Amino acid sequence: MEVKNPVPFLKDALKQLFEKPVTESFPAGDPPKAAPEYRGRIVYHPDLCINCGTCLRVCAPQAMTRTMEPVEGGDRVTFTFDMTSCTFCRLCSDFCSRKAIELTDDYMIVGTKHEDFLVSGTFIKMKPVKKPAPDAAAAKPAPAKPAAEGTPAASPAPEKK
Amino acid sequence: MMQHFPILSIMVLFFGAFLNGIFGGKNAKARKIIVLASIFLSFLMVVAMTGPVMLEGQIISYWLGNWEPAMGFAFGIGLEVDAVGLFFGLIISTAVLVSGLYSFEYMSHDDALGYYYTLYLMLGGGVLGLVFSGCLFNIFVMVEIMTFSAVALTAFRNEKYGALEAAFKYLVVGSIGSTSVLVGTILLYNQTHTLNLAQIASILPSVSNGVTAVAFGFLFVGFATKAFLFPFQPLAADAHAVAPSSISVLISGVLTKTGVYGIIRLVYVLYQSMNLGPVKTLVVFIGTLSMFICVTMALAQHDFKRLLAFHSISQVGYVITAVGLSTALGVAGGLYHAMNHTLFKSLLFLTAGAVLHQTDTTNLDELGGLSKRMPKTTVLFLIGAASISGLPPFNGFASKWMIYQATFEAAAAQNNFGFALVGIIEMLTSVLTLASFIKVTQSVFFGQMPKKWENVKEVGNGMIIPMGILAALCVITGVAPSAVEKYLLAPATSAVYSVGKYINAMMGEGFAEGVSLSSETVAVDLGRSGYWNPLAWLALLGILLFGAFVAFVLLRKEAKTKESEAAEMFGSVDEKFEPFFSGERAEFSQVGGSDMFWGFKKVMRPYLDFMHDAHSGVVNDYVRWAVECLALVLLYCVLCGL
Amino acid sequence: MLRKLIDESAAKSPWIYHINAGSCNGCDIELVSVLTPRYDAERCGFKLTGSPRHADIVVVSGPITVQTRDRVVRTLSQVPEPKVVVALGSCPRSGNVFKGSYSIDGPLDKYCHVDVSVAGCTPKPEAIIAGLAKAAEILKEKRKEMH
Amino acid sequence: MNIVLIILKWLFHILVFPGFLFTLCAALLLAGIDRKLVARMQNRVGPPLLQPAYDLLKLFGKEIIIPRQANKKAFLSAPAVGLASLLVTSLLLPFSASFVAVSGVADVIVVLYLLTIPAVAIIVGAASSASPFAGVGLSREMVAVMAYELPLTIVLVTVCRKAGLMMDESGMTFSLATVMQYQAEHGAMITKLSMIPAALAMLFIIPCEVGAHPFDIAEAETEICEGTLAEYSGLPLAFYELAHYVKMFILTSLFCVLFLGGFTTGVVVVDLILRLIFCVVVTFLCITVPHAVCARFKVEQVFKFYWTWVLGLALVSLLLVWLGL
Repeated sequence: MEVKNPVPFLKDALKQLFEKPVTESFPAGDPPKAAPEYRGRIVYHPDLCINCGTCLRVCAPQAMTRTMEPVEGGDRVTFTFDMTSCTFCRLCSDFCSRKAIELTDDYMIVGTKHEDFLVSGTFIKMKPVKKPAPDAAAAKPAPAKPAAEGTPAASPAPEKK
Repeated sequence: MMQHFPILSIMVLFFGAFLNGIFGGKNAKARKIIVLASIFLSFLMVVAMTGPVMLEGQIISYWLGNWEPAMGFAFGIGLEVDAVGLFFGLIISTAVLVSGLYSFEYMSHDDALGYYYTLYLMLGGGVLGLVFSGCLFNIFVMVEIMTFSAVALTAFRNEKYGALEAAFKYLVVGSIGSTSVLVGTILLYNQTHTLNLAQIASILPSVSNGVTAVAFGFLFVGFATKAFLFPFQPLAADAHAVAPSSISVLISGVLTKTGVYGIIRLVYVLYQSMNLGPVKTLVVFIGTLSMFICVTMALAQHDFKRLLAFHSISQVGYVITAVGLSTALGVAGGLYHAMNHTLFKSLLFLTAGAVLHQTDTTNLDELGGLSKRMPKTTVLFLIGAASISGLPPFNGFASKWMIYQATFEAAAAQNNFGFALVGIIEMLTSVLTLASFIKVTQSVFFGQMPKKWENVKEVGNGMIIPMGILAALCVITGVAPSAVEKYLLAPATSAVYSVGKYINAMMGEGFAEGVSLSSETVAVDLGRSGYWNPLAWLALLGILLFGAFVAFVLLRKEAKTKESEAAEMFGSVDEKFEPFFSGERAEFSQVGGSDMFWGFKKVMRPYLDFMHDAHSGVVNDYVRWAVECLALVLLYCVLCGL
Repeated sequence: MLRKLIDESAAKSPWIYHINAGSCNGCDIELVSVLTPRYDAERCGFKLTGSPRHADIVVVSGPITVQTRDRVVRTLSQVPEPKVVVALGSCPRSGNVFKGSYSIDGPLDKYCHVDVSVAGCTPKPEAIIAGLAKAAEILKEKRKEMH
Repeated sequence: MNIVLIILKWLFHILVFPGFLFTLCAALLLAGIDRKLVARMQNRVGPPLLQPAYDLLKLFGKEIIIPRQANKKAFLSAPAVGLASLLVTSLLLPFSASFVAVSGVADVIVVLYLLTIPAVAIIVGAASSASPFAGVGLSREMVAVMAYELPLTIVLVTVCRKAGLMMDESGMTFSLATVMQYQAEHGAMITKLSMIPAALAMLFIIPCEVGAHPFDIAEAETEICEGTLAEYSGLPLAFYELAHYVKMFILTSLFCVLFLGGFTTGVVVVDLILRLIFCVVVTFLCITVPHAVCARFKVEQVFKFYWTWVLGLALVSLLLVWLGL
């Protein structure tokens, strides 16, 4: 029989019987603070956002949705972050040039309804005053795209290390 | 009138067999009338004898042809019914009656029923004749009658695989037993010049020599063969597995009892040697071996009836052990257990027969889940299983309790550590018995049901009623042990010890005093066995159970099964009430009989392998065992100089 | 009286049955860590059971894969009433990074009503405890509705 | 009038004092203390003392699911039979030499057999639920019964012999009251050198008979999904849980009767408190500590353990007693 010698465990157990338990007091008291650099619930600052859409591109689980409805002088842009879909990888925050997305250390993301998990913000993106020609705008990005995609793919890779 | 009852109760059965042989072959109605009439008449006559014999303490003696003893010598053939004989007679006629009632429906699928009932009545008559006989040679004759009819009945369903083989084994090894009874009888006749039991009993203690010791050995082995004690247990297993269940009842409930009866007569009455250490050791040793080895063999079986067969010998081992203790409590416990064994083992064999009748198999690995289709049989089986495992309040518990107490008190009184170990083995055997019946319960009646038994039906009343009678008797004898003790056990135990009275009843007043034996009825003190008062206990259990059920009823209203809601929620009613299968769709996955008790089997593997190899199924091996055993017992008897 | 006592104790002894519906094992490990001395969910009466028949709270982790879908539904149906379904982690609610994969047939809401969700990838044990406590409260409400 | 009084006394015994109510309360308390102590030995806070009661009450309110393939009658009645026979056992255990609710002259054997009925009830219930997990579980349960029953028998015989040598002319007693009487006169069994191995063996037997943690092979929830109880829910499950707690109390109580008797004052209340304290101590030694320290055994390990070490201890004790030590 390969039964482990129980004596050391017995010693521990008897010692611990008279020690103070290590259990956190949480459900009774306040939840403890998360570790530094913890990635918790997303906070979105619509006033800083410029609607560049990078976050949408980097988000692997497609946790955010953007709705745009035209209003006078621009678009009403609504970003909605679904916490039940998020992997908390912080790529959106890292890629956000204006620091409009922030991951707080609030890990208590518990709810009963779907709405409990939505973080959203709305702002109005004003249209540029001077409009470019519609056909030029359609033609220009086409040749630029391969280049734009090719360079980031080649260059950030060494930087990561 | 009453003194003719012994011979009439036997002859009614034999005459019934004769009539049935003539008229019953073709005519089912005549057959039924003849069989019913003879078994009922015989049963009533045996019951009628309880009045004078059990209650008033008389001994009924009967000389055939009125050939009474002359000049102190018994010439004629005598029948003598004392309380022991009648006790076994009652057991036997009850079992024969129940088996007969059961046969009518059970054997309805078979043909050649004329032969069946003829043999069956011969068997009953032979056994009844054996226990009522007052003549040693007649005992041999009856042994032969019952053995040969039992062999023929074992082979009755000869279309079954193994039936002829089992009958052949039984015939060969059983003949060794019968022959050794005959040899023992011849040797005793040589020494005492009489065949009358009473007269032998009066002469034997004074002529004890080597020849009588050898005769003792022969007779003991002969009766042990009839009780299928170790090492004759494989015969019973083979025979039971193939014999019709109604015959299994007779083989296990009745034939084995003749062995027990023979041994009791032999050691207590004929030789009066039960207080000798070597005899006690021999009887207890054989009993304990049978008890333990057969129960472990039973654990390894995967045929319902084979399993029951091994248990049958294990329980007879209890009886023999208790009888071998040579205390009044031991004898009473042994007799009580003998009776209970007939009741519950017959019940179990009949339930096995019901299963066999409805499904055509007794293989534990094939059966399963029959409780949904055969609820009555299941309840009856559970009563039988609880009785044989000795669960209170059924009869097995009462008698096992007496046996334990007798064993431990004998151990304490004689300061015999061996007996203490025997007592512990008895308790262990009881647990192992429970284990093997758990196995049957799980793999026949509970557990999952294979598809092919979907259409199995409950057996008819013709089979339920005989089983119900036995189950009721199991409960009654378990709940009222004090009544059983007062009216059956105390007289029978007293009769075992009152040898002088037995001799006088046969040979005339004053005969026993002539050989310096007291003819007084020996008062038996069973006072210490009256401990068990199950009624008070049952009342407690009843009240608590009632409370539990009230709680059930009250609280079930709280949480009703909302099948319809579940259906709405998940779109399917079915899954909720399927067995939990780790989320898989439930499928047939029964834990079969042979897969159970893994840890036990793994640890005991060397022992079980040894036993498995020893039970080779080859008749030559079994004959070798029988002869070796006979030789050893003879050697032992001569060495100890009984 | 008895009924009230039963209602009260419904929240005090929620037994948990855990279904892994294709989870990456992260949430499973965190769920077990809830029972460790540090978090000790047993002091609120939580206990992991081995059979759905004993459970009050069913914790589902993982996106519902095609392979596990039927098993999850079947097991959920085998839990006696009153019961509460808790979606542990982001996956059962949305599919998380596996969203849209050919092997995913989520989310869990398609098959049953999810009472409590604990988001996070994986949630911290404290969050799980908070979620389970909320589930226990819902259990009590459901128990009250039963009569 | 007299009969009414007797019946009332009976009912009081059955329903209140050593019977139903008291046993239930004591068992729940004991179970609560056990869980708390295990938690403390594992360095955590642990559930409240009343947690077993909460569990039971909650189970009362749950739905009862009866699987379609199950035999309904056996499925529902098995737990009640098991619990009832345990409660009957509680009536047979004497609190002091003078106070026994239902006295019998040979109650040791009755207790031994009554204690197997709950196991049989669990097995029959499991068998009737037609679940393969229950099938595996009942097979394991029976192996455990076979494993501990042999040493348990020997321990009981040893105690009976030891007490009977002095107290009974036949040299053997089967009465628990006599065992108590003996200890009141000659000091507790545990103080006798020859009885110490038997007491140790009994300490090993109790957790297996109860089905407490290192020996809970039949209900191993991580391996075989609660095994024997896999299909039970709601009230029947509560009955089984209750039977589990009551068994714990009864067996520790039996240990107190067999080995720690004799420390009695004659005042029922004081005896009661004393008995409860002893029960807690015995529970701590034989159930709580192994639970906190050991991992679950395998089936054949359990069997081997009981038929070698524990059996050896019990046999040593029996031999010593038989030699008159």
